Amino acid sequence: MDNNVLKVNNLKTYFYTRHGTARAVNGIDFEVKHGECLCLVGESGCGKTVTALSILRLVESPPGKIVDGEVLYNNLDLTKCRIKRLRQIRGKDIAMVFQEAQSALNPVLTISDQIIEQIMLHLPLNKKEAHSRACGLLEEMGIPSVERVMNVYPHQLSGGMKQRALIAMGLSCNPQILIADEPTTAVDVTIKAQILDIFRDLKRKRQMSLLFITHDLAVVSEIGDRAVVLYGGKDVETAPVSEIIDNPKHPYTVGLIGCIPDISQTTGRLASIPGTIPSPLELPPGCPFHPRCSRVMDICRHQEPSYISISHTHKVSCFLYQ
Amino acid sequence: MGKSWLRVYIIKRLIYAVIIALGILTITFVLVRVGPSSPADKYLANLAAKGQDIAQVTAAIEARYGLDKPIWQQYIDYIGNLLRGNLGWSFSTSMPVIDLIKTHWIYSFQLILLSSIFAAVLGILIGIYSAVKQYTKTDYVFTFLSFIGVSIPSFWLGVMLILVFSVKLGIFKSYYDTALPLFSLENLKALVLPVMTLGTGMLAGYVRYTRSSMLDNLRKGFITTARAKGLPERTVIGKHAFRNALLPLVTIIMFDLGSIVFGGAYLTEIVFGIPGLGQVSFNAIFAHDYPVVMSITLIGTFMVLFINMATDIAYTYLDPRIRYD
Amino acid sequence: MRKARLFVALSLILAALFTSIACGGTQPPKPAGKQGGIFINGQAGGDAETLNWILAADASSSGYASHTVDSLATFNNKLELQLRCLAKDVEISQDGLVYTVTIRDDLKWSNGSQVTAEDYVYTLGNLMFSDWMNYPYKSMWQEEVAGNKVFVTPQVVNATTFTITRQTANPDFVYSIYDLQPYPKYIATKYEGDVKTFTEAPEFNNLTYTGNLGPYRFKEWNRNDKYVVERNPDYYLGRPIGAPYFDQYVIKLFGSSATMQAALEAGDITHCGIEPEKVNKFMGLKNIDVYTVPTTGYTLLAYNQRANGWEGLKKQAIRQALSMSINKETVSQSILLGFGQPAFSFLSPNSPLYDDKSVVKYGVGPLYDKEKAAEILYQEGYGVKQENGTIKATNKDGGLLQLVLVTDQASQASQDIALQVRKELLALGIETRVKLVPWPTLLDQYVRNKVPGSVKEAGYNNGHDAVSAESWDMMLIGLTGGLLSPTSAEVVFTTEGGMNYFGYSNPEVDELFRRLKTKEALDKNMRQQLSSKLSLLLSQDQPFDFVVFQKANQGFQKNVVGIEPGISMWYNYYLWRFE
Amino acid sequence: MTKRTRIPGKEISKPVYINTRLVNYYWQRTSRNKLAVFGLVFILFLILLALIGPSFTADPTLVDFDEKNMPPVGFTNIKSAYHIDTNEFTTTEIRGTGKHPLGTDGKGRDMLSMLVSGAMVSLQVGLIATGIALIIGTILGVLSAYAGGWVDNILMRFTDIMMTFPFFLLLVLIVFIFGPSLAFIVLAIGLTGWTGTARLVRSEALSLRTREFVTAAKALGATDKRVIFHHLIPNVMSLIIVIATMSIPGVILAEAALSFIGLGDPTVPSWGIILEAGQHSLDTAWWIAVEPGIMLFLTVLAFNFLGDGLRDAFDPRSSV
Repeated sequence: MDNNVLKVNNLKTYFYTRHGTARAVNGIDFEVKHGECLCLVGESGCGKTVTALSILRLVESPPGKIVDGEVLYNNLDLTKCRIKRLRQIRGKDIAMVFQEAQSALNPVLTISDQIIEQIMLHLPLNKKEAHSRACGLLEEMGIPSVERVMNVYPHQLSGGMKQRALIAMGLSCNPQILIADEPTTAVDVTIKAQILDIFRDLKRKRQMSLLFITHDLAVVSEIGDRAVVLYGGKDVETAPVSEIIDNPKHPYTVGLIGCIPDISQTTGRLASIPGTIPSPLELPPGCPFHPRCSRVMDICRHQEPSYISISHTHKVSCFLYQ
Repeated sequence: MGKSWLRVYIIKRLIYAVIIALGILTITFVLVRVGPSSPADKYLANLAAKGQDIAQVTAAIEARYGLDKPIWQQYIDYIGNLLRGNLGWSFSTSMPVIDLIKTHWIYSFQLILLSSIFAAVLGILIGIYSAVKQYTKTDYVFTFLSFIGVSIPSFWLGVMLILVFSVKLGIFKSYYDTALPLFSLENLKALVLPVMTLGTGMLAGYVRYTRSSMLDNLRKGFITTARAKGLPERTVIGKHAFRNALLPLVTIIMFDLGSIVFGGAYLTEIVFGIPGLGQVSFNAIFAHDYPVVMSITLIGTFMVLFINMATDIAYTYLDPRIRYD
Repeated sequence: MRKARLFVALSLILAALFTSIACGGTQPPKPAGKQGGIFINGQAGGDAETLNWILAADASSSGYASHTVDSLATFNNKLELQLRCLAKDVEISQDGLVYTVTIRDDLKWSNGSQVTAEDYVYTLGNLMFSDWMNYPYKSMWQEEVAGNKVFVTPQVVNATTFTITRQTANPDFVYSIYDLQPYPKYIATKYEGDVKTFTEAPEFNNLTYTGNLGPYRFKEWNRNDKYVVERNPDYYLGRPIGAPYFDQYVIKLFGSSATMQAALEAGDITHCGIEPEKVNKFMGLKNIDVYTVPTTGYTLLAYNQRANGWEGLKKQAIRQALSMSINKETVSQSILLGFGQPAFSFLSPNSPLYDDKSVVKYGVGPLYDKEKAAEILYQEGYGVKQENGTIKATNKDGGLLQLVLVTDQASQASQDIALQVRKELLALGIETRVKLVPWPTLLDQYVRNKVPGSVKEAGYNNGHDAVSAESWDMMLIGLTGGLLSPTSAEVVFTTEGGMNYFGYSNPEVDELFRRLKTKEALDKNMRQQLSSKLSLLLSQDQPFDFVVFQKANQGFQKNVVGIEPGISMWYNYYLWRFE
Repeated sequence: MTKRTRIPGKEISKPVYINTRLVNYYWQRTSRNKLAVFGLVFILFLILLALIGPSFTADPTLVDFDEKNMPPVGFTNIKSAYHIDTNEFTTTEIRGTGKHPLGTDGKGRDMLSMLVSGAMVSLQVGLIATGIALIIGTILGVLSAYAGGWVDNILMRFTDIMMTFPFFLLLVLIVFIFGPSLAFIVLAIGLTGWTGTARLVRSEALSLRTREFVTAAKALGATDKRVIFHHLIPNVMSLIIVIATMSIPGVILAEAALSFIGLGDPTVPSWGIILEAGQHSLDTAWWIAVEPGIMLFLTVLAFNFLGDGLRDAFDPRSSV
């Protein structure tokens, strides 16, 4: 028995729109190990969020649809299991924290309503117990005057507070896996640091797995154990974070790393990858990255590269290494 | 949560209501007095047939209506009486205006209440269903039907319902029978066609508003959050989406309530012969019964203002983000 | 709903006429029938305005009140006098000036006190004739003496007898007396002098005083919905036989005639009027009886003979020519589906004074002749001969002749007839513009007239030189035809008549009307002679084209018995009952 | 999945009607909505019908009492006549004929001709009354937003008063008092129906007022009049087009409702007038009430479809 808690195999999620089929997630594989923090990295539009939503089958359907692949949680395929079973897993075993706390919280319900609702749904607690549990969680998140915060509406809280409340909500039922979808994007820098601290603490204290979705390699380097780089709806490179940062293989990963501003370097312009991310409606044939790739070869234009292991922990999908 | 600002707001609104009402009264007063016609006109066929001296009768009737005084005097007298709580005497029905309203409001009220409940409950349910099943066949059918519903002229619908259900099938009576006891099954049955007539347009409107409002909210982040929590779909839609979708709905339902008495309800009352306030007021217009016209306008105005205020206050409970300062 | 207003107004007048004389005294008492049931009379018009009938100017109000108080007398279908509330008689003195009225001695107010001559005299002298009351119909009780309008003089003789004395004779005055209803002096004195408190008096508005004076007693009046009266067991006429038989008599109002007739068909109501189109259907129904009865309502086409009408209309020959080209049979057959009768006189064909031989029948038979009409127009200089030999009516200068026909938009019958007239005149080459205007506009812009430049306010007849604000040539209006009192038409036809807004003036007509109101007309033969002469004169002169008398169709549930169909079928309605 | 599209030229102060690129864009968005296209086609058909229909149909004012209450083709009706002399009834069954494909009314007028001429009335009422309401509403709204201060205050309080006035009651009052001529009815509807427009335009103009192009125009020395008529009004046009399409059905129905209660212009056979006349003969000649009702319904439906399509097209949020 391996210690993978979540395994995603060849996941494909397509959106059927008037303009054509958008292949937002087009065959992604990765696994989350017990107690680790796996980061999904990529530019916006590469399919990170859709991947996260697909795990819990939260993609709006129609127009979205999981067309292929499986999401195995304790050997249960979440893409095919009964919705009733899935609901028991949602929020209880696998919880999610969304990127914009502002819109992820229901504006007409108090914070306590929203947290307690989830606790009482999954745990055998009465209202009072649920309430004190919620208070404890908020406290853990470093929220001052918890009782007040419990009884206010989201719009009465600052952005950082909302994000913390949202995280508290995600944690409220002690999930095995917490999926955090860019939890630091919508907040300012100082808050971002605090939130990252919270996640680091969580990892340490709770021994739970974290699937962290971000476009920010700096964040990845701070909290990630392993990282999966996504491009054009596919994973292009998987490796421990240190390897990704220090020894990126895929030209795209290389480009991404190059984009991180280095304050020690005072001259020169910021590097950037030329071109734009392909539209999921018209993914280029062959390797999706080939139109932007500086080291493009003929084969890249016709054939999709397969995944190859460079080392025991490092996999990449690029013809350069085949 | 203390809402002390709410009291200030209500007082402000009340003062404002009085000013608006005064404005409307004045406009009505001017309108009814500048017209070329006289309350005596409608008798002339009768009088002429009996060979009467028309000028004399006209003078007599106008004197009895108090129209022989100068206009400003009439205006001051009217406002003065109003302030003393005296709505005046209805010449076309020979009873105090206040009694007239007291005996007739219930007919309008039951019609409007039942129609509103019928339309709101069914409209909201269908709207939610349609939104949840967006782009399915049922959704298309409901959307199309709702277009038909809002486009059908209510009075024509009433006539058609009579044609089908009363004339051809004989299931319902074609008129409303006031002799039925208020709280009885027969009364409810007698109100079926009127409620359908008045309610269909409202119902269709509510379906459309609910659907679009629900769609707006179903796309929002907190719905995904709610689903991610593992909540059953019923809670996600009923609690999370619907509570947010309710706000624009309340506006539209309340607006309907305020405007329907003298619009759709009146036409329905005409079609089915329901002696409600709508009929009373329009008959009063046709009879030049100014005290009634003025009072009904006043009541209509206050009702709209009151409903507006109630809506505003309801908002503060439905949507904690709203504050009036 | 308002569309049928004039039509409705007319039928209401009729209904009121019938219901107000809805009594019958000399009838042999019928065997006691089954008592019980509710008679529901459907009406598709407006509601009454007040039960305090003395203030009412509308037709329905006195109709409502008269279910509870009888008038002095009424007429049966043969227009024979039926004395009621009167023990003996209304006696007219030889000179026609003194009317002695003797009332019954068993009439009681609700408080038990006797209805006396004093009440009648009080009603006349202190209420109807008073300045503060300004009784709408007071001119019926006035006469002209030395250029002034003065009231007649009522006087109490004893408890059951009073007299009314005139200074000038007027044979038609007696009809005003027959219609008289009393107010209780003991209550009215409380409110005397103040029209406002009188208007709002609860006793009068709720008819709480009516004692045994009418077949029914007031029960409930839900405005715009229904008026309910209940059986009056004390009713003086019904006492020996237990009449009336219905427990309640209800006037139920409907928003449209269609729903009303549906209610009749379904058996929800007992009676209502039926439109010509639907008579056939109702005749075929098992549960319904339809009675076709004559009415006094007629439609006439007035020719404007004032300065702002077509100048040709001032000529008798032209008016005759126009009347000659409008087929009255078509109007009564095609528009009224046979429920009409061509009219040739202001007197109803049902009037005992009507003489079929002394009228000129324009618009039927040989006098419906478009060629002859064209010929007349041509001879008078209003036509040109066309190449094919036919004559086209034209203006004096040979141009297109255009006429304006105006009528009340609310009257469906008038609209129909107006369009038919347009069609008929078009055949002569006359182009008619039909103007359908609301009643107030009709009165204000077309009827009221004034001398241009004068400061005198516009009236209904401001003399020979006055004109209305808008010019017009023809006008369709509905009037009530003379049945018993020919002089009620005086206001319309005489030079000085208060409703002679179309500017007709014929000294001969004036003279005949004057004579009808003198002592010589007291003589029955003379009265007949004068009326016939007048009828002939007017039907020759054609100041109007009298178009058509309408017939009404009354539908009843078959189980109502005791109805005598006729022009005054309500006269014995207290004897009606369910099988 | 919501895909946000930027509307090209939204910020450009060129009015919609001369910006062909924008017109094309909106047309494309609208034409995606099949119902809206149906609505537009029906309205165009109606306009065509109203304009050239009368030259193909009989004179709608032509009465023929011998042919009254003729049923539409394929239906039958009983015609009866009473003969006073014989006191007898004769009844004949009449069938709809090609001469009157939709039957005749109680005056023997051809229903088809009347419906065709009624189309003109309804369109006139709908377009002109809406036009009046829009002009008043736009001017007051823009003025109010632009002037601000006490002008805004007074205008908006007046708007409040007019808005609070029970609309139909006011309409009936005005039409009853001043008489039901079609011109007056149109005017009355226009004069009472502008409040919503004024409000919406005001708020739209308020947000526009602070935009760069207005500030720029002012900085370049544009007069108030120029700013209002060249910058503010053209930019609220798209809003106005939507309001117009959405309020036309209400206006047409208001006229029909007035006619229905007997306050229509009897000299102009509008659908409402025909319908009102027909409801009295429901059991004997149902088609007189049914046919104009269907026309009225289809017209209102068409405008609703189109209005809905236009609103979606002009509203960037709704693109899916």
